[in-house]
Parts: sequence; structure tokens; C-alpha cells
Amino acid sequence: MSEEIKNTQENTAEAPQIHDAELHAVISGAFPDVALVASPQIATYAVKPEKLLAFAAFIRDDARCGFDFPVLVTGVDRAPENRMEVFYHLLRTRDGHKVVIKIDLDRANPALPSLAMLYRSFDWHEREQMELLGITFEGHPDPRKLLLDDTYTGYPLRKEYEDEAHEYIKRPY
Amino acid sequence: MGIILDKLPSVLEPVPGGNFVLACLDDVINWARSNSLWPLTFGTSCCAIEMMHTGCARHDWSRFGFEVNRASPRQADMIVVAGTIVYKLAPLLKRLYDQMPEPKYVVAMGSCAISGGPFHYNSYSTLNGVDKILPVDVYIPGCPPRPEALIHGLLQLQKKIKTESIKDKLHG
Amino acid sequence: MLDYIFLATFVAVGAIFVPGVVWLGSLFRPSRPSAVKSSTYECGETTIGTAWVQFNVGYYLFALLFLVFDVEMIFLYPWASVFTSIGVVALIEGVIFIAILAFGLLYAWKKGALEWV
Amino acid sequence: MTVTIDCCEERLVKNLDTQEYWVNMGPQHPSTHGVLRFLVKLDGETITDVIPHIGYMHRGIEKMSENVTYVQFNHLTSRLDYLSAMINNWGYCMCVEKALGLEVPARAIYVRMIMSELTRIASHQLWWGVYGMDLGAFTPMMHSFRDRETINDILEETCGSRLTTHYIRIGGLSNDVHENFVPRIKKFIDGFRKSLVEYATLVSGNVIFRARAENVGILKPAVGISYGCSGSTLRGSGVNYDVRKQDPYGYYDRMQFDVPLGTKGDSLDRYECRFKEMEQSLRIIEQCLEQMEPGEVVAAKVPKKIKLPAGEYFSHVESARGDHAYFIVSDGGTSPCRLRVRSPGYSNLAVLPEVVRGWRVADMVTVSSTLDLVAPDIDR
Repeated sequence: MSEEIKNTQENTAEAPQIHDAELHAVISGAFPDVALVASPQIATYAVKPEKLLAFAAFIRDDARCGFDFPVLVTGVDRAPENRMEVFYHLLRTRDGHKVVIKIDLDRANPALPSLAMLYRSFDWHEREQMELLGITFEGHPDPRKLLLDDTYTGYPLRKEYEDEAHEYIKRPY
Repeated sequence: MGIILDKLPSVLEPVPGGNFVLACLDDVINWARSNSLWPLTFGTSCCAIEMMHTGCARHDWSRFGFEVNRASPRQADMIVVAGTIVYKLAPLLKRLYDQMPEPKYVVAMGSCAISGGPFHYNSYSTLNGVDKILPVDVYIPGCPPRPEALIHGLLQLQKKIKTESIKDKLHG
Repeated sequence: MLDYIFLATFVAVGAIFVPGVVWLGSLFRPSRPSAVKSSTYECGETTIGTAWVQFNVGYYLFALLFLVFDVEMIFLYPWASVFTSIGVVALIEGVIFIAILAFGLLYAWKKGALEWV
Repeated sequence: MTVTIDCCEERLVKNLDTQEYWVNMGPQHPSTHGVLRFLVKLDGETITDVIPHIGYMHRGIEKMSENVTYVQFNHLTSRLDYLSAMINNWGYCMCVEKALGLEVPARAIYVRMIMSELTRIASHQLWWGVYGMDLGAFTPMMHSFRDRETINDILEETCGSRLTTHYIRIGGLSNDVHENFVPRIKKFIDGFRKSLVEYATLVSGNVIFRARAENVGILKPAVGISYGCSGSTLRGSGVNYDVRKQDPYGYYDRMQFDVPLGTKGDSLDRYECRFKEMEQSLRIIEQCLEQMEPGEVVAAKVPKKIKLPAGEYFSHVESARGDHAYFIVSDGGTSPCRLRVRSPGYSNLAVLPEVVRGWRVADMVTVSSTLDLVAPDIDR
């Protein structure tokens, strides 16, 4: 399923620009099949859900990488291409270098392993993406709702979200 | 007792050894109530900061008797809804309002409390206007309204209280 | 006999005036009791679980100590009012009384009743 | 938890164990700034567990960004964390400018830095005043709000609004500074240095305050980093992470200022870090005033209809509460496909159960105040 998605990205984008050469060397050395993805500012690595835990543990614990500061978990609903992306932003507290892990998911039932036990901050971030976008994070210690109360049934951040009960007046620009 | 906007309508009888005041009971009760309205501390977002500034040294709403911020609704007379009310908070605000003793007043401060303000459109969780759940007495526009605007709004509330009468409150 | 009459009238006026004013107020106060109004206030939320739980015994010890010294305070009031008319003997009596209770406090302190858990 | 009294036999001791009960330090509470709800499990007075409930101020700003254009979204950033409105504006505008490759003139960057540091001082003043009020002293609030009014006057004269200033725009500023902007700031700096001494004697030196704040709520550095805390909350535990130093934006690399660090990570260290930060902000403003020259305040070619090329853009700034980041995923349209805001309070609050377990209810108020929480910043 994610094979053809990866191929479509490869040939459209030109060779991805390497932002951080020695980091790229370390990562491609340890994880040869993880591809660098074209992104204008930060080194972004596309990882498949099954390799995510190993990759994240490596990035955090390896001395040369040492990305210990969790910044963001973002779910992006690509409705037209019928797929979803999840971005993990990580950062090094000693010199501020950043890295992004990108995971492509199928839009029908987006699921990926949870990094809440590796980075405790992602506990809340993942719960929020769970309730706003409907992405299930397997192995999450406490998958309760965080921001919304239980009168919300749908997933508000999805593109086709409609809600009469909460008077959601859409006025696009 | 701050700036007295309108005198207490009463007749002063000079009597040897002191004075004798004749006033209608309504006026005395309204005069006492309007000059000692205790707000409930209920600030949610940016308007709460402006409410704090009104409570502090420079604007100082204690000149008009609003100074004592009560944390519990049991001892509060009015509730200044300062900030956005979302659907998760609405039932709680309604319960807080119900737990306040009579006579109680509601001031909707800021455009969020009046109509949802900047979050009126495109927000799935903002209650568009606190008057959907509470009977509002005074609306104060602004985002956030200046402390002077808040004081002006509260003085209008005082005028409104001065027109009340105990007979409709009892049977109303 | 006359003094008692003064005391009786003073108590009677007090007993009548305070509840009287409260009753007068209730005539003009609007009162609309409702179920929600009488529900417990807990920061806007409904309460969870009961509060009738067995809590720490340390509270009881503090209450006891407070009671002892509160009663001591009450005894000192009449003593203070007639202090000048009795003279030095009253001072010695008072100091002995307070010293005994201070010794009691010291014992409780050493016993560890004042350590907050 | 049994109480052992040596003079009684074992039997009496056994049935003295205590039960726990739940208490709501709920949305409407004097010491939870704004509407945060802490569900606290208490054993007597000792906290055995805290469950922070948030979402009472969740207005769905990220969903709103998908229906408004880039320019229209700018004013919502100052309503996110209204105490560092200017810094949020700058964070968002920097993200869009980097994506468009806009070159902001030097004077605009200097004014942005001055305004950001002024907002940081105003936010720390409010934090200091309300922290005193949380501990039961009403006087600090009066002092800090009196000084905060002078900053409000400066901001109002230039930006027109006291709190939710919408002054920093994509490509530069909305207008140039007022002519008595610089003299007023100089007068403020001298006056504020004197009142900083007054603040220190009023609260920092106060023995009751030190007893309540020293060694209370220890945050270990490793726990702080894993929970993503940032700002003075993390620097109180000795981790030297400040976006202005680690990932300098604007002209922060030209400024000489040091980052105050704590040692033990208790409430007093967090207090001292934030308190000394005010002094550093003054130094930055003075250096900016010297280096600033008159000139243009808006970039040359700001496109009328702003469309970011497809891709992911990230930028983060050091707001008064910590690392405030914007992540925009654009599919080439006039409004972002997805806009994610990292609010520092969100992670600072997540660490509270770790720090407060085992302490008393009164200590929880101290710890949650030194984390400097603002509800709309947490719930977005």
C-alpha cells in the first residue's frame, strides 16, 4: 500500500536536498531502506510504520544523533489523495538541530505504533491527533479524549467534517 | 464611596441632635446593592487580563464597589464572562450561574462572550454568544475591551439595578 | 439584683435584635431555591466519590490541642477584667496558670503531636 | 499509610490507615490561570495523583486556519497565548517569510526584537504578580500591574492595542514606531530597574515565600526534556535550552545576553530563572536601541495574494513560556492545508503529575504557578 505512494513521491520530486550531511550518513548507515524525503527546511525521513519504533529509539539513544527533545506530532489529512501523513518533529537540546520523521498512512484506518513511551511529551500530542483526526496510535498508554468532550462524534480536523450540533459555521475565504 | 453618579433620592429632616432621612425602601436597597457588586472570578481568555488590569491600581474598579473578587459563586453578585466560552465549558458556566444566590447579574465582556467574536466562523467548538445559556444584563464590545470600557459597562449595570423594585423581584 | 436585670435586658435585646433583622431581610430578599442551586459547589464540576472517608489522625490531634488553648483563652478574659482590682496576686495566679498549660504544650511538642504528616 | 504511635499495640495501629478521595481543582479556580481542571486524588493533604483535564478553552484555531488565508490567520496567533502576543506573531510571520523567501529590512527586525522583549517582560511581570497572589499575597499584583501599565502604554501608542497586538505582519511591521517610542522605552528601562530591586525585596527575599518555594516540586532534567518542557520551566532544572541561543532568529546572535539557569530544579530555581530573564530582556532592548537605524519597515515585494509553494515549513521562537513553534503544511493554495501550533504550556502542563506526586495541595499551587500556564495557549 505505501509502496506506490513512495514511488509517486520519488520521481516527481528532484533528488532530495541533504540538509545535514553527517546526520544523513549516520542514519542511512544504520537504516539503509529509510529514504530521505524532499523537504525545503528540515531533514525529513519517510519511515514505514513497522520500523518506526526502532528508528525513533535509534535517533534518541544513539550518541551521534541524540535527538532528545520532542517538539510536535502532526497528522495531516490529504483528503484528495486519500491518504494521511503523520510528522514527528524532534530536536537536539544541545545545538538545536532538527529532524522530522514522516509516516504515510492509508486514510481508511490510519494506524501506527505510538512513541508515547519513548518521548513522554508525545503522550498528549498523540491523544490530540487521535481525537481530532482519528489516527489510532497502537500501544498508547492512555487513549482517552483530551481536548473535546464526548458530545463530539466525528473527527473535526478531517476535511469533510460537518457538525450541526455545535453550530460549526463554515465561511471559507 | 467613589463617584456618586446620582444622589440617593431621599428627604433629609434636620432634627435636634442629628438628622432624619426619609427614603423609599426600593431606593435604599438598590443604592446598597448597586454600590457593592461582588464579581465572581471567572476569566477565561484575553479579556480576563484586561479585567485584572481594571482591578488593579491604575483603573481600580474598587472606586465603584466591585473590588472584592469572590472565588465561590455563593458569595458573588455578578459574573463577568470575560473570554471565549466553548461547548465543553458551557454546562459548567450554567451550573455556576445557577449556584449563585439571587439577585444576580451577568456582564458579557468582550466580543467572544457577545457573539463568539473572532471565533464565530470556522470554529467547531465555540459557543456563539453567552446569551445562549445565560440571561445577560450588559454587553461590553471590544476584543479585549479597554478597562475604561469595562468600567463604563459596569456603571450601566449600576444604573440598571437602580431602576429595579422589590415588588416584581418577589413575585416575578 | 439590679445587675442581673441589666444583664437580662442586654441578653434579651441581643437575642431579639439579631434574628429579627435577619427575618426582616428575608421579607425583601428574592428567594428562588432550586435543586442545582443547592448542589455542592466544586469549581463548577460535579463531585466525584464521597468526602466521608477516613482521613489522617493528625487532624484530630491538632484539633485537641487547639481546643485546650482556646478554653485557656476564655478563662483569661474574666481574669483580665478584674486584674487591676486584685493586684499582684492575680498576676502570680495568671502566670502559674499559663505556665502549666505551656508545659502541656511542650510535652505535646516533644511527643511529636505537632509534626504534620 | 499508617501512623505508628509507639505506645499502642499493633492492633490499634492497623485500623488507622486512611482512604483517598477525589477533589476537583476545577475550571473555575482562583489559582488555575484561566480554565484548567486538575482532578486531584488526595490522601489527607498529600497528593497521590493528578489528572490535568484541558480543553475548556479549545477553540479549534488549527481548524480555522484551513478556511482563512495566511494574512487573515495572523491575528489569531496573538489570541493563542495572549501574554506573548508579539512573539507569536513573529513566529508565524517568520514561518511564512522563510517559506516565501522574503527579506525583512533590518529596522523591522530590530523593532520586532524590542517588541518581543517588551512583551516578554510584560508576561513575566504578570506571572510574578499572579504568583504572589497564588501564594496569598495581594501586594505583588498591584506593583507588577502598575509597571505593566507603562508597557501597555508604549505598545498601545505604536500598535494601537494593549494586549492582542497585531503589529508584526508578514513582510515587516504594520507601521513604523511612534516618535516618542524610544524616549519612552528609555524612561521605562530606568524606572523598571529600580522596581526590579523593589520586587526582589518584596517577594524574593521574603522568608515565607522562600519556605514555600524552596525544594518544592523538583523537576529532574531528564524528565523535563522527555516531557518536552521548555522555557524557564526547563532552564530551572539546569538544561541550557533557549531558542534564542540554540537556534537564533532575527539578530539575536548579535546580542550579548546570558541565559539564567537553575541548579536543583525546584520552584525557587524556576522563579529565579524567570525573574533574571526580565533583567536580560532589558539588556537586549538597550542593545537593540543602539544598533537600530531609521529605514524601511516593510519588505520590498510582499505578494498581494500570499501562496506558499507546496511543502512543509517549520519555525520556532522563544516565547515567554518556552519553545513556541509553527508547522505549516502547504499544498500551494491561499490557505494552509494544515497548520500545527506547538504551545509551550501544553508540554509544561503534562509534566505536572510527575512533579507534584507526593507533595501537598498547597505545594501544587506553587508548582503550577511556576510552570506559568495559560489556558488558551494550552488548548489552542
